[in-house]
Order: sequence, then C-alpha cells, then structure tokens
Amino acid sequence: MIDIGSFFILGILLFSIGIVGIISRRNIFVMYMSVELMLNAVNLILVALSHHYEDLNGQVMAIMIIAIAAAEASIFLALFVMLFKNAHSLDANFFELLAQEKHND
Amino acid sequence: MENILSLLIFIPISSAILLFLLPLEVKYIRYASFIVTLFTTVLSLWMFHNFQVSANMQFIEEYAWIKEYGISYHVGIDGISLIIIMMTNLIMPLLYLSFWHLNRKGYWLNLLIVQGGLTGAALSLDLILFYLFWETMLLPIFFLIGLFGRENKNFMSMKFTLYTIFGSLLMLLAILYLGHAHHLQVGVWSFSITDLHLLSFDTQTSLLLFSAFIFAFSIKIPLFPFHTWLPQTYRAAPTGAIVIMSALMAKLGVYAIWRFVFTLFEELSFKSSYFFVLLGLFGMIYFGIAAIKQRELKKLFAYSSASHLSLVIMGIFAFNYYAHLGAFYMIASHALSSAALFMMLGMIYKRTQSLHISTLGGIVHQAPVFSVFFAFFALSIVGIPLTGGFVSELLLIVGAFKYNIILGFISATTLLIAILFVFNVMQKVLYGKIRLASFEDLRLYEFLSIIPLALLILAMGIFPSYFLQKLKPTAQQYIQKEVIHGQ
Amino acid sequence: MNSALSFIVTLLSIAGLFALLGGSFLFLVQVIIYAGAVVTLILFIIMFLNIKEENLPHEPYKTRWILFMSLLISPFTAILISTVNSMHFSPLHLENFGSIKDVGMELFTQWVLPFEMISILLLIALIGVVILAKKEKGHD
Amino acid sequence: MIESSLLGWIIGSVFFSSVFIMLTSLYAKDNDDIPQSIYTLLGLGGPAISLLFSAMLMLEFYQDANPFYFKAFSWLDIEGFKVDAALMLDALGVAMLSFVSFVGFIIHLYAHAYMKDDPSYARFFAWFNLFMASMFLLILADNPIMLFIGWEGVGLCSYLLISFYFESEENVEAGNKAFILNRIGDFGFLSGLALLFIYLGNTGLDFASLEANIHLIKPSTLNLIAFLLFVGAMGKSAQIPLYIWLPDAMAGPTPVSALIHAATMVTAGVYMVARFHFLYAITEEIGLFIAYVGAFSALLAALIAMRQDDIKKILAYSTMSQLGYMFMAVGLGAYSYGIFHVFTHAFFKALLFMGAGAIILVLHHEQDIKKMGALKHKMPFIFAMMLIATLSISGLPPFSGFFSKDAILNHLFASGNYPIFTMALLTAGLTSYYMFRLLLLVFISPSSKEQHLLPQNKLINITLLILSIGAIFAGLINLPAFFGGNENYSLWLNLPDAHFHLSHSTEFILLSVNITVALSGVYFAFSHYRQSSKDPSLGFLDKPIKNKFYIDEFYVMIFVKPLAWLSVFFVKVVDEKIIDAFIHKISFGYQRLSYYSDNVQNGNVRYYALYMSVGIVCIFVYLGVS
Repeated sequence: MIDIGSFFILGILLFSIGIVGIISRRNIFVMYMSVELMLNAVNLILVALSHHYEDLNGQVMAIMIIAIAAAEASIFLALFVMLFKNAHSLDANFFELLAQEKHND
Repeated sequence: MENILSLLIFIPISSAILLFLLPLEVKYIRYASFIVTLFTTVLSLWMFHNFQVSANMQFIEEYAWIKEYGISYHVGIDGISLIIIMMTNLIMPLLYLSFWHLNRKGYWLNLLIVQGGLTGAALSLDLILFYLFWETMLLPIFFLIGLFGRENKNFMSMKFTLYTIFGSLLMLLAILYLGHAHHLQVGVWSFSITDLHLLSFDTQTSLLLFSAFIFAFSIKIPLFPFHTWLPQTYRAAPTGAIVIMSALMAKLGVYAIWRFVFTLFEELSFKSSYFFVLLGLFGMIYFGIAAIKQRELKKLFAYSSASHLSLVIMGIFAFNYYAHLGAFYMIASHALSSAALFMMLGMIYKRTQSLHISTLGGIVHQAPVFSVFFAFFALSIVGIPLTGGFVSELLLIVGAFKYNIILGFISATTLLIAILFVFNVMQKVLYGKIRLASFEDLRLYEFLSIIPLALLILAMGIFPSYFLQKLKPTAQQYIQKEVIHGQ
Repeated sequence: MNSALSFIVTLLSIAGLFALLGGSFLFLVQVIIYAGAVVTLILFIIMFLNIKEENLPHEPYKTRWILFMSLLISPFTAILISTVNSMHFSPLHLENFGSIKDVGMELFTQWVLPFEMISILLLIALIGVVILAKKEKGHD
Repeated sequence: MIESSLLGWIIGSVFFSSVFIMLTSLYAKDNDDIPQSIYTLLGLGGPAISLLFSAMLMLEFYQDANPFYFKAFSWLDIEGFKVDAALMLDALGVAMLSFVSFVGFIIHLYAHAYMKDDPSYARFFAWFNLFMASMFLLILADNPIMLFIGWEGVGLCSYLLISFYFESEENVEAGNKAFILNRIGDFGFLSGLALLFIYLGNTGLDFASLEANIHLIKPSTLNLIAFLLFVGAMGKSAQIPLYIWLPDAMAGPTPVSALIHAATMVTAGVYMVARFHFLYAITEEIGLFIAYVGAFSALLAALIAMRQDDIKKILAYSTMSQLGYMFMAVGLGAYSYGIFHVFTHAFFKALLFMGAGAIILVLHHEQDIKKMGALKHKMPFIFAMMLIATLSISGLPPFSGFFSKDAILNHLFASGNYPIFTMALLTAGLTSYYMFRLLLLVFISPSSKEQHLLPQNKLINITLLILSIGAIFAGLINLPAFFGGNENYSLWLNLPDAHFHLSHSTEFILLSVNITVALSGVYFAFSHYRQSSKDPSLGFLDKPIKNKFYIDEFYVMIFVKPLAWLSVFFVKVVDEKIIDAFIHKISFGYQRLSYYSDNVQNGNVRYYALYMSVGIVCIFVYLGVS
C-alpha cells in the first residue's frame, strides 16, 4: 500500500528535476516545460497534503495554480512567438536584455 | 567673552557661508574674508594673553547636543591646542596676504572653512565633534586641490581625500565603539574624552582601537608607510592648500595623537612608545634622505616636512619633559617656517610657472630681498641657532638622549640630514647662474605676509623661555607618569 | 518534440495521481487544461514556428550542466526526502472525499474573491497575449 | 665676578653694524644709491668699537684678574635645563679675545683695501661682521649652549663667505661642503652637550657649575661626552677625518681665509677643548686620542701641502697642520701651550694669508705658485713680510712660532708619547720644507713669464706691517725658563696643565733637534727651488700626495654616492614601487572587484535562477544541519 509520503517524494523529485532543467538547458521551450513541471510538483504536494489533512483548501489552491499556469502559458507562448520572430533562435542566452552595457576596457 | 572658542570656530565658517550666498564681487569677498581672519587673529591674541599658565583645560564650553547618545558640544583649550590655534590664526591672514592677487572666490571661501574646521578640531573635547571638524577641514582641501591645483590635480585630490577618509573611517568606528563601550560599562552614552578615558578594555580591544586612531592620524601627519600621497599631492596642490596641509593639518595630526590617543590609551601609548620612537626616527631619516635627490621644490619640501614631523612624533612618544616641550616647540616653529617656505614657493611659482630646480637659478641677483628671506626660512628649517627650529631640535635631542642614548644619537642626525637638501636647494635656486629672464622681487603685500613669520621665528629662537612658559604645565602632564612607568 | 510528448505523459500520470488522491475535479482539470490545452498549444507553436535544427540552441555543455545542477540540488532533495521519510503518514484511504460538489462548495463560498481575481487575471493574460502576438506595424 | 654690560656690547657693536649694513643695502638695492663710505664706516666702526671695549675689559682684567660676567636674559628656563643668555670673560677668554678682536680689526682694515672695488662690498662686510659677532659670542659664552650658538654662527658665516662669489657653482659647493662637514662635527658636539645636560642639568649649565660637578658623571659616560665634543672640534678645526672642507674653503675672498680659516674660527675647536679642560683633564684616553688625531692630521696636511700649487691651498693645509699641533698639545694636557700656539699662529698665519692676498691682488688674481716667480725685487716689502711669517711658522728662533711650537714639542717629548713626538717632529721638518718651497717658488725661483703687476696698496702694507710685529714678538710673552723667562702667559692663563719636568740638558738637546729638523727642511727646499720651479719626484708617494691621498674621492665614493643612490632608491623604488604600488593595488583592487561582480549580473535569467537555487540550497543545508 502506498502512503502519502511517496507522493511527497515524487513531488520533490519532480521539483528538483524542474530546477535542474530550468538552469541547465538553454532551449526556452524546455525551460518553460521545466517551470510547468515545478508547478505540477507543487500541485501534487498540495493535493497530497489536502488528502492528508482531509481539507479541501489544498485542492482549491491547486486549482488556482492551474488557472494561473494556464494564463502564464498563454503569455509565455505568445512571447516565444515574438522572440523567435525577432531573433530566430530559441537560445535563452541570447536574450540578455537585463544586462548593463559592457565596459570596453 | 566666555564663549570665545566658539567664536573662533564659527566666525570663519559662518562668514564663509554668508559670503557664498551674497552676490559680491571677488574683490569684496577677499577683503571681507581677510578682515574675518584678522578679526579671529585678534581674538586669538586676546585669548593667548588671558591664557593661564596651567595644565588644565580653559575657556571650556559644554552644551548637550544629542542627548540620547551623549554627544555634546564640548570645547576647551590647553597648552598644546593653544599652539595649534595660535598658529592657525597667525598664518591664515598672512596666507591671504601672500595671495592677494588671486581672483577666485572659491579659494578664499574654502580657506575660511578650513580655518573653522582646523580650529574646531583642535578645540573639541568630544570625539564625535572632533570627527565632524576633522572631516570638515578635509573637504575644502579636496576642492582647493581639485579646482585650483595643477597637472594631475583631479587624481591627486581624489587620492588624498580617499586615503585620509579611509583612515578617518576606521577612527569613526573606534569612536563609535568607545561610545558603545561607555554605554555598556557605565550605562549612559558619552563621547567626551573626559568620560571615555576612564574606560578599561582588555589588551586586544584597546590595541585595535589604538591602532585605528593611530592609523587615521598617521595618514594625516604622515608617518612612514602612509606617506605616499604626500609628495604628489603637494606637487599638485595650490599653495594655499599646501600651506594649510603642511603647516597646520599635519600638526593637527600630532596634536590629535597627544589629545586623544594619549588620553584614551595611556597605558598602551607608554608600552608602544619604543616602537613609535623608532618609527619616528626611521621616518625622519628616510624622508630626509628621500628629499636629497628631489628636483621639484614642492616635493622636496614635502619630504622635508614629513621628516620633521616624524621627529615630532619621536618627541611626543619619548614621554619625557624635554622631548615633549621640544615637540610642541617644533610644532610651532616648523609651522611658521614651512608656512613661510611654501608661501615663498608659491611666489616663485607665480613668477616662473615652474618649481623644478633645473629651471631656477641665480635668484639672488635679481631679487635679493626675496633671497634673504628664502634663505632665512630654509635655514630655520635646518635649525640654525637664533631660530625657533634650533630650540626645538635642541630640546628634542636632549629628550631623545634622555630616552635612550643610542636613539639620541640617531635623532641628532636631524642636524645633518636637513642641511643636505636645504643647502642643495639654496645653491641651485638662489645662487648659481641666472636662468630666469626676470624675477620680480617681493611686492609689498608679499613682503608684509612673510615679515611677521620671520620676526616670530627669530623671537622664538632668541626668547624661547617666554614662549615655553605657557607650554610647560602641559608638557609636565606626563612627568609623574613617566616615573611610574619607569621610562 | 520528444520532451514535449514525454511531458504530456508526465502530466497525465500526475492527473492519475490526483485521481488517486481523491481530487476528481482536479483530475479532470489536469487532463483537459494541461494535457489537452497547454501542451497541445506548445506542440502547435513548435509546429507553427517551423523550428529547424539550426534554430535550436547549441548546447555543448548540456550534460555537464545537468550533472553539475543535479549535484548542486541533490542536498536539497536529499534533505527534503529524508524529512519526509522521517515523518509518519497514514496510508491512502479512498473514501468519499473530494467530490466535485465539495470542491465547488469550497470554491464558491470561502474562495470567491480569489476565484474572481483569477478570472480577471485570465482576462488580462488574454488581452496581453493578443497585444503581444499582434504584428507590430513599425517592425514589419 | 664683575657685572659688565660691555661684554654684551663687544658682540652687539659688530652684530648691529652687520644688521645695519644688511638693512641699508637691502633698502638701497643698487649700490649706487649709497656711497661706499657709509658701508666702510659701519663695517669698520663695529669691530673698532668691539676692539676698544675688549681692550678696556682686558686691561681691567689684567690688573685685578677678576672675571667679568653679564647676563642679558634667561634664554631657556625649564626644570633641569636652565640656560641664560649670559657672557663671561676669564683668562682663557681674554687670551682668545685679545687676538680675535685685534687681528680681526686689522683684517677688517685689510679687507677694506682688498674688497673696495668689489660690487658686493656691503654684503661682504655684513657677513664679515656677523662672523665677528658669532666669534665673540663663542669666546665669551658663559655656557655651552651660547658657545654652540656662536659655534654654529661662525659656521654659517663661513659658509656665506666661502660661497661669497656665488656666480661660480664651485664656490657654492665649497661652501656647502664646509657647512656640511662642520655640521657633522656639530652633530657630535650637540650630542655631547645633550648628554652633559642630562647628567648635569640640575646643577647648572654654565661652565663654572659644570666644572664643579663634572665628577658626578661616570667615567665611561665622561669619555663618551669628551669624544663627542671633540667630534665637533674635528669639524670646526679641520682635523682628520672632517678636514676636507678647509682647502676648498679658500674659494672665499682672501681676507676671509685670513680671518676665518686661519686665525680665528678654525681655532675654535682648540678653544673649546681648552674651555672644557676640566672634562679632558679627567678623560686621558680621549686626550690621547685627540693628540693622535692631531698628530696624524698635522702629518697628513704637511705631506699634502708639499705638492700643492695653489698658494692659498698650501696655506690652508699648513693651517690644518698647525691645528694638529694645537690638538696634540691640548690632548696631552698642555692647554696653555695649545692656546699659546693659537695665539702666535693667529699672527703669522694671518700675515701669510694677507701677504698671499697682496700677491694675488698684484698679480690679477693669479693663485698658482708655479706661474709666479722672481718677485723678490718687484715687491720687496711683501717678500720681507712673507719671509718673517715663513720663518715663524717653520719654528725658527727668535720668531713667535718657534716658542710656541718648541713648547709643544717639548711637552710631547716629556709626556713620553714618542710616536706622537716623532710625527710632530717630522711635521715640523715638512712644514719648513713646504713653506720655503712656497716662498722660493713665489719670490726667488726663475719665472718663465713676464708678469704685469698692479700697484700695491698702502693700507695693505700697513696692516701687514702691524701683523709682522706680532708674528715676530708674540712668542716672547711666554718665554720658557730655559730662555730666562718664567712662562708668564701659561701662569696667567692658569689652566690645569699637565706638567712634566725635563732637565735643562734634555731641553737643550730637544731644542737643537727641533731647530735642526726645521733647518734641514729649509735646506732641502733651498737646494732645489732656488734654481728650478719644477718639483722633484718623491718616488711612490708622488702621485698620492699630489692627489691628496684620494680622500675626497674616497668620501664621494663611500658617502655622497650611496646617499644619492639611497635617495633615489627610497623615492623611486620604496615609495613608488613598493608602498604606493601596494596602496594602488588595494584601491584598484576594488575597481577590479567591481568588474568581477559586474559579470555576475549578466542579464541571463538562467544564472539568476542558478544563484537563487544556490541560495535555497544553502538555506536548506543550514536548516537541515541545525
């Protein structure tokens, strides 16, 4: 019989994979999917907790997260389209607009 | 006149601010600031006259300022601060006179603020107040160098300011720590040295605090490894700034060691005296030798100043009566000589636009009066008898011998080292072939600006007992302790 | 492409787990929105953009990075897992918990305000996406 | 003790005349504005008044032998260190004062004649009188500090006067050299004084109190003090190793050489040792050391003088050599003989210099004796004067030099220090040799060139005449018992001389040896230079002697060059490369650091996420561990 602990462990592993993915990959699609993976991991843990405490608030929270993730997904994808159109690349390193001007010395 | 000290501090500062705000022509600003300095000189002379011969603080004023933290406006004067105040107030008007031709508003106003800062720093008995004035006098120098200097003035003014502020910050930390410690040990905050010197620390803490203070002051003086800002800054700085730095500010560093370090860390000062005496002697010889081959006059006299100040440091750390008196006397006489010399260098620079030895020569043919005075001041640096320099060197050497015979010998080499470069300068600049197309002799205002200095130096050499009597009680402060500590 | 497909698989399995945990509504939402809408949208965009091999980022140190990150994250994971292991959990109990009705009641009683705010958020996202995806006149 | 403000006025009159001349000339700026006669009046008036006052005091002192005292004001008044600006005149002071004021005044007269066409006439007299003031202060000082002030003052004036013709860099350098070497001496002197004050500061610092309390100091310290004070004398009186300034000091005008570098200032060292006789009397090792230094200096100077060609430099070396005699005397306790030699030396050496000056003037400032010759008939008067002086310095009877030198030689022999005696005797022979070489080369030996001579100056001749009287007869005041006198001068000086008894026969033998040695020197000189003006070879010694034993070069090599190198090294390497570079490293290190930290913020979201996760991991690790 599986207990709730294994759900937590799965969630943690998924979350870690998400972190690893978001940092080590440069493909923005993969990075986006890693973000989603992390969200899902959290969702999973929330639902498991809600089950554990027999409290529906956890599930509601998960629903909220899914809703926000959907909104996020739409904006993400729209941005990807724009970026790809402008830069013809999926490389995250390419988009360093936050960096200040480099000193030439 | 019980708040004469406050008047001395705030008249220059407030008049500087007032003059800055008033839309006056430069000419009037010059007159006004000159009159202000003359007025403070008169005040300080009155104070000198009323100064009682005793080691106690006099003309004390104390008002609470920031009560929560025990910061007070606490000023007072004793023998050694009297020297600094008198020198400041004597030299400032003469400095104005010697540059009567300058048409720069900022020059005069900055000088006024420096004067206020110097006076305040020399008088304050509260550490926070002292720190405030200590920094107050730094900024105008920064502007003076940056605005009116020459060559790499921007870099040098930055370097000088950062260097000194770096030192001061450590001191500020130490000051804050002291206040905090007072809070812990006594229960109330206080930054007044009369309260703080009662504190006791374990050895390591007091060593750290001691070093922080010493570090700040030895940058200003400067002592041996912290001197590298000196020659270049002097070279870049305008004459007014140099006169203040060498004649007054450096002395203020020595004064601050006496006033704060000795008072707060008496035990440690006694213990480390040997180190500082050695450092002073080493610095004296080092700077003296470094000066020999300098070809730029300002740099040369910068090293020479440093050499004499190291000797003064030796004197105050030797902790005996003669050395202390000698150090005080040297502070005064060297302030006068170096102020006069740097003023005269400024005059040379004004006439020739160069201070390199190779471009100068034979001035004595063209400007005999100038040469006589220049030679006189140069010789007074060397410590020729009948100048104040001789008396101070004599006392210092006797003091050093009293401290330790071998160190006495080393300190006596000051007689040798100084002449090596001074005579070289005299030979190359005053004597020798005429290298300048023309060299105008002293103008009236220039003459007026240096003659009081010359007379005072002579008076200090001929009647030293008159000047020394006001300092004696202050110098005696450590005699009793000297016996206890077995120096 | 592969990763997107395996991502769908992951999401679907999570949906299954939700069901296992008694969140039937969540199970539906997960299947429909995530697996159905979002990932399909991703795939659609990948197709739509017609991404070629040279458009993909050149990642010479990919494995190295992954290894490095895994090492970096491992203490985090390990600590969490050990914490979880040290706790005691009841086994799954599949009684009537988390029916859609209950969730709905909860959502529309206690969570009305956040729910409405989410709707506004979605609206904003909608408008934002439209504006973003719209062709800029100046650039074309 | 008699209070007398006249003491002050002896100094004051020359001092104020100097100050007035300075002020007048500074006021005038161009010498045309003020007639020269005003400067003459001021310049000669001061020394004349001083001479008058000192004569009055000396006469009074001669009658009742009561010292004079004058306290002007309290100079320094701190615990354990009380110094009055006070003057004192005792027998030793009278002995010095007598010839300083007298010879000084004569040389002032001479200088007036010598300098009267010089454009810097006023400046000359200003410095000259300032020198006189300092010299008087040195002599009349009541305590070592006043003595030191005078001591430094004469050094300074000597510097000013050596570099008097400052158009030439060489002269200025000679002045610098003189002052610096003097200052090395002063370094020792002041150190000695400082030590003395530390030990005896509480019991008074005038000479009388010092003498009374000198026994309070440990002998080892006394030795040190005595040695240090003598270092001062080495500098001032041009002894080994600080002598090299004296020959160069001849760059000044001849009256300066005559007064300062022959008659007065250089004897200050001897005077000082005699003044501190109470100290040197109980430190015999140092006394012996002094005597050896004197002996070596005398010998070295005499050797170098044998082959010099500049007339003034020969005289300079001979001065150094004679000073060596004086130090031998005072070192071995014969203070009165030393002072006696100072006294006679002042006359004949001043005479020599003034005669040389007269020759130089007549010959258009030619100083090379090789270029002179056969001047005997052209200037017979000067020849006579020079002859008197030469005989006197060579120690031939009955001239003054004979008595003083003979007294010293006898004392050296009697004290049993035979090495010193031998060197002294050798020096005596060499002295007569090189002095006659000079005389012969200038006046007798054939001259290759026809010289155009300027007319001689009457005033100069008069002054020479006056001094020649002194040079002949000055020796008679201390006639030893052997010649039927009873050493009046020594008795009157009343210094604690060391006395050694010699039998009359020994004295007679010594006397004849002395005279023989001197005469043999004369003979060697005569035998060669009567005919020729070429120097005979001295074998292997020839080159070193001509080059003054390379001492100057040696000093340059071991002191001047390393110091200059060190100076450059300190500034260029230690300051700039090490300390400043270190400080710059620190400050620029911050700048560098900012570049590095700048890289952290590279705008790449992945890196930001990385930093965040690093932070999270750290927090978790921290929480997990604790």
